[in-house]
Amino acid sequence: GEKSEDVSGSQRPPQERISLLLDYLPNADHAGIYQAQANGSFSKAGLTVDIRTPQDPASVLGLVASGKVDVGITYEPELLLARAQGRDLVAFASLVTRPLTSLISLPKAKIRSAKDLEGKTVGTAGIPYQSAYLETILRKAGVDPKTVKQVNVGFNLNGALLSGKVDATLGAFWNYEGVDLQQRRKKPVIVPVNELGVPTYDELVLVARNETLINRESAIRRLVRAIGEGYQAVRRNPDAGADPLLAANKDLDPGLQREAVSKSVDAFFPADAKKPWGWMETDDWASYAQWMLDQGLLKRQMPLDNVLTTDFLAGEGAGEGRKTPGGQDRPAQKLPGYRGE
Amino acid sequence: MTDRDRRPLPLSVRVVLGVLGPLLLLGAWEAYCRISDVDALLLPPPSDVATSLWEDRSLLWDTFLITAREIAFGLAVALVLGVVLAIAMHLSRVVRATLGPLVIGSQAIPLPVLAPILVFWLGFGIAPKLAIVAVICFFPVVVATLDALDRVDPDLTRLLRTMGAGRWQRLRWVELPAALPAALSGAKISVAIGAIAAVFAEYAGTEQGAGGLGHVIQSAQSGLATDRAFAAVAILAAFTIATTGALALAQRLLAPWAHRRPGDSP
Amino acid sequence: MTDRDRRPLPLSVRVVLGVLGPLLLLGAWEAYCRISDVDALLLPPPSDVATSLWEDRSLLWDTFLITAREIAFGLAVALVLGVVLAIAMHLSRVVRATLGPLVIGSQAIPLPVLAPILVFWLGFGIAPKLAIVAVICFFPVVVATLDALDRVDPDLTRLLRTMGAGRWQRLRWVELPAALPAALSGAKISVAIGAIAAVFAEYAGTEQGAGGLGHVIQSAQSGLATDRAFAAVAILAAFTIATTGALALAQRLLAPWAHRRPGDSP
Amino acid sequence: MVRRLGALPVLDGIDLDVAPHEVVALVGPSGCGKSTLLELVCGLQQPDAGTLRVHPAALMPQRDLLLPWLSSRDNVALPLRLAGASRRAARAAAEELLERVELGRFARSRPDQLSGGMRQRVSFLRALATERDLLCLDEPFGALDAITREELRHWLVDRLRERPRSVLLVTHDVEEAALLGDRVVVLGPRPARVVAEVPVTAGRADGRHREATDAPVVDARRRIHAALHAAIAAGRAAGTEATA
Amino acid sequence: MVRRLGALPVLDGIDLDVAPHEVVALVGPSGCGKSTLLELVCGLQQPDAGTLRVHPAALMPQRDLLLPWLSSRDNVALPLRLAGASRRAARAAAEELLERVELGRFARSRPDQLSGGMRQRVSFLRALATERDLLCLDEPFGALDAITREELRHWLVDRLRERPRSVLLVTHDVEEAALLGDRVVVLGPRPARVVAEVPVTAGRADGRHREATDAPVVDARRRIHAALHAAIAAGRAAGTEATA
Ligand SMILES: Nc1ncnc2c1ncn2[C@@H]1O[C@H](COP(=O)(O)OP(=O)(O)OP(=O)(O)O)[C@@H](O)[C@H]1O
Ligand SMILES: Nc1ncnc2c1ncn2[C@@H]1O[C@H](COP(=O)(O)OP(=O)(O)OP(=O)(O)O)[C@@H](O)[C@H]1O
Ligand SMILES: [Mg+2]
Ligand SMILES: [Mg+2]
Repeated sequence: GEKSEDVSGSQRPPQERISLLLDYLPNADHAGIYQAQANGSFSKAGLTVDIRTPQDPASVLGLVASGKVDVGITYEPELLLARAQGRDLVAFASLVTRPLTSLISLPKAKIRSAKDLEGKTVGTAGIPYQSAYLETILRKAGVDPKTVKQVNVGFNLNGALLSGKVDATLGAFWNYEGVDLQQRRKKPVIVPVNELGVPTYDELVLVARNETLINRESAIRRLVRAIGEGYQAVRRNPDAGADPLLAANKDLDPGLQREAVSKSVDAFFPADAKKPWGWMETDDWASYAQWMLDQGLLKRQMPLDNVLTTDFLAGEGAGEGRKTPGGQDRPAQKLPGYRGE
Repeated sequence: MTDRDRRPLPLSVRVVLGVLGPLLLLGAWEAYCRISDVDALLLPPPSDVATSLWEDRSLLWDTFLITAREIAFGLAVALVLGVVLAIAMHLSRVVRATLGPLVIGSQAIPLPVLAPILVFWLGFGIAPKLAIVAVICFFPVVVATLDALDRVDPDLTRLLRTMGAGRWQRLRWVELPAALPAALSGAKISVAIGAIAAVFAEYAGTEQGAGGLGHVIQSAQSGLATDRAFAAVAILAAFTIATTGALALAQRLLAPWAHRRPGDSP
Repeated sequence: MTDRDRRPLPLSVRVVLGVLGPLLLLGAWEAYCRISDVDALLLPPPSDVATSLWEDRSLLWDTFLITAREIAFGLAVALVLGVVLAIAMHLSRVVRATLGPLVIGSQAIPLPVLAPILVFWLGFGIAPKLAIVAVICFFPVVVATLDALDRVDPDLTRLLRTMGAGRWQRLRWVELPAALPAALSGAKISVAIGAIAAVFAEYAGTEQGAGGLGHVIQSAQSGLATDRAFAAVAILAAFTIATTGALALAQRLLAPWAHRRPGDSP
Repeated sequence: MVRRLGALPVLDGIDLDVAPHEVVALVGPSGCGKSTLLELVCGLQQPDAGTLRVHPAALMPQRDLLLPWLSSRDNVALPLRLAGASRRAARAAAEELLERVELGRFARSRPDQLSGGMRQRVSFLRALATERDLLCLDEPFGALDAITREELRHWLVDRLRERPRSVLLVTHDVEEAALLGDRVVVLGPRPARVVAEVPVTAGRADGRHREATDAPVVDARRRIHAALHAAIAAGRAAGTEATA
Repeated sequence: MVRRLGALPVLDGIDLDVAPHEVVALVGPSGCGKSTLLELVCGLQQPDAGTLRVHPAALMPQRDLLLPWLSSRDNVALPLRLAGASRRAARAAAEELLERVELGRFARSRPDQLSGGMRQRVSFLRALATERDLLCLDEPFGALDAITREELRHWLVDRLRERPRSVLLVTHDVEEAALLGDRVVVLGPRPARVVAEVPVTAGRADGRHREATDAPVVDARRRIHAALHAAIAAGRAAGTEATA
């Protein structure tokens, strides 16, 4: 990073507008962002952040790619898909560093391991790569996928589960639907997909156009640092972590969100404590991309060195990986399983 | 059964019955929730919904105002556009043949496909919501108005032509008044679906703090607070009933000749 | 402008214009996509959509058949229910006062609230889709039919009563034929929104392999294959245009007296 | 018996008896309430006050009120079908009637394809086909040319000989009233009241039809005309709202 | 000039000249095509073949064709407003006309609140108010009682004296044709053809109105009646489709 950048200094930098499109409705995953907004991290960084909510997660990348918003929150698999289609979008920080997507069932379905899914009905959200998770999980457990009935229940995973119409769901988040089921004392059985044989990945990442990263490098850098501070604040005091989120969104259920925040705190930070907030593990991305390729979700191989950068992160570790987002002066990264384009 | 049976019931009786119907439904619903094993997450009992109506009243009221504004403006746009388009299609066979299929085809575009591009064009403010409400609501107005214009007794228009009336004069004196009752009937359909249109419109993305009841429903549902979602729906339903009633009244006031009471005439 | 202008254009001209309109739109759209900075994820150029139409033709065709079946059956249910309900409300003032507000209020229930409970009751098969399509489509039929029944010249019904006609006979000989053109106009509105209703219905849950175009749209969108989503929409739009055209034809055949051509009569 | 339409008292205390098989012709100034009276008698309207025994009656209304969606054949067949006849039988009967008024060629035409006089004939047939002991005709031949009118008048009289019924006939044609009525009731301007009753004494023996030149007819015509004239003049003089 | 409606030739080779300020009365069997002819002349219908110079004409159609959403006042005022008059001026003129036919009280009534004869008068006024050199009247007084009818006839003649125009008058009343027409044209059964022309020689000097008993009128009546009778009989004999 450019060490000359001083964001903690006493002189107020000029306020710069930046628009941030969430992945979905505001929720516990965004606790740090609202924290940063509430405790002044953004304004200290000289930023006015317009937080926007999308119609559905699928429209985020399109709006970012069109330049309608500067920064968006999306999912690692979606970013990889968009990259494969030639969109010059780059992940520059990870918001949730591990999978939230889980296999969830209720005790009466008696599903203790993936093996027990045989002959059962599983509800999914109708997202192609999540269907592929199910397939991978079943194959790993030695279950013939044909014996499992898959139902697309759209936006309605918990409803389907509670109505007894499905025995398990795959696609709900452990820190959200899972927490809700626990609060309802339904004693759900929750297993994140990475514990079932799906390679680990970053559930939520911040993305921007490559162009934006180059042209507004300083603003992005300050944004990342400010959001990082927000999540740090959440980690320091998880009990109060959800307060700004709840204050800004009166329609949220406080009990659920608080619990979700405290359950998720660890997932907001990299597993390796030495890495800064927002860190992405290039090797993990590579193996996840390889998995997508194997599943036929990605149609072709592509070099990963343009997909993500840790160059904007604060503190030690910043600057590893790529040097500058658009430059040609960095060594091309050879990633496992990948040849160049 | 006599003529008397076709006269409307006294208002008081109608109000009582109109309240009774929903009450019966609520009773059955409450009973169903208690007896059956349906989870409150799927179908909260009316008592829960009532509680939520009361507890969240300030949130619901504020967001209702936002939604009501979206419905009102969106509908206004839809009505104006719909009537103008119907007239244009009525006046020109070329416009009709060219735009007809497009107008019908436009109805088959699901919102999730349309919304992102509207947001791209119009931003996250109220504009894309108005556009969505208008897109959903203008079609019934177009179809009903155009059909009614087509059914106008051609002898009346031709008679006006013998009086030297130009195209616009014929429209003003014959075709519009003749088509008015049916056009209002189309408007009634539009008003009723206006609420649902606004809900979908708000799914299209909002600025912080600017979400209406649709936003409440969406976040209540994903926040798994179904009772609040139903409370928001109850408000929308009440609003829809009120506006439709107002339009039915307008229909009688604006087109009295089309609503002769039995026994009025020789 | 003469009478000739009110006669429909020759079919060939209409077809040419009907094709020209969409073609012009497609041209403008393609140009827009190339010139502006809108991303293909939001609005794919028509050429991409055409490619997807061709490449995914077998998937699109299979799923189209599923959706078409949902639309057809759902509409049939909606038409029957709608007409029956309109007649019941027309015949009995008590039914009308009691059910009226409920019927209107029902239109304000957004699908995302309704869908889970329908799935709970009806499962993931075709039944909940029929129910959703029917719920969305029956309202225009009810309103248009009821309004038309109310506008029937009361002298005609009363004349039939002097001939000794009972309630049902009056309905059969006077009120239904008189209301038919407007009821069909309501049906036309329903058909056009039938496609969108089916799409939403499929969002609410489908068994693997049983998904129709709605499912294709949903998974194409979340799989960032917007061009395929648009291809599915194009098929739906074409289907809607065709069915609406068929209904317009039915309208002329079933109610010829309501569509006198200019110059037909003395 | 009182009938108000809007704020206007239209009928007020009319007393009218029709003897079995009698033909009563009603004559009165335009707008005085003749149609209203006929519709009250048939139950098409209801009195605001007073009692009125509604007779089951066959009505031919002034506006023809043909059903636009039915062919002339089916319009005429309608009362038969309502009375329970099969579609075939009713249609056959209707076609026969249409032949009689020389509309056989137009059996399948819809009302909007007929001329004014043709519509009137269809409506007339429909009333005739309604089997009731009282036949109410509101200006049945008003839109017909002189020749057709005379033929239909004769035909009506013949039919009444075959199957006698009471007839209440509204007409603005004084000659027609005298030719058809056994008794002519003259109404005054609104609110309609009976101002004169003119019995027509010309006989109808041995199938002969009355002629306009028969002395009793000429005499009745003169008296009806005078009564009508007097009623209208009186109405104007009294400053009651005039009705021409 | 040919006009077919459906498969039926209604008019075939009619040749009709109306001299300036002449009143031509058209008489013919019901359904022969009189209304069609009038509507062709006014441009309400278009000929299938042949040419026809459409005259700007004021038309009073057989069905009154009043606009249901306008009061009688506004219906009468309509041609004035179309000609550019202000709403106030047009209404004032309309009200004056309505007074003349004793409908002043009903200026604000909608057509469905009027009796048949009242509607006919409103429609008549509307045609009169249309400033054209040719006035086409399709059975203008068919639904009026004898007294009102006579008064309106006189009033019409007076108005034509004030402001002379050509008139094409369809009537089924032979007497009326003789009383009003300068020339009476008798049409035969469909397809309508001119079978006789009867000039009426009774004068109209010094404001006097023709009387039914004037010798030329009586004479014309007889001749019209005979021509009509002959035409209908010939039509039937020729086995052409009869029209009563
Ligand atoms: N719906 C109504 N509202 C108010 N007044 C009405 C209504 N219908 C009829 N009238 C009035 O009732 C009176 C009588 O009407 P009616 O039709 O009985 O007259 P009529 O004697 O048949 O006249 P005509 O010979 O012209 O047919 C008229 O003055 C008319 O204006
Ligand atoms: N739309 C139509 N389709 C077919 N035939 C029609 C149509 N309109 C009118 N006709 C026929 O045209 C003929 C002439 O009609 P028109 O109204 O001109 O007669 P008319 O001389 O005015 O008769 P009347 O004296 O009864 O009013 C009639 O035989 C009628 O059946
Ligand atoms: Mg009358
Ligand atoms: Mg005619």
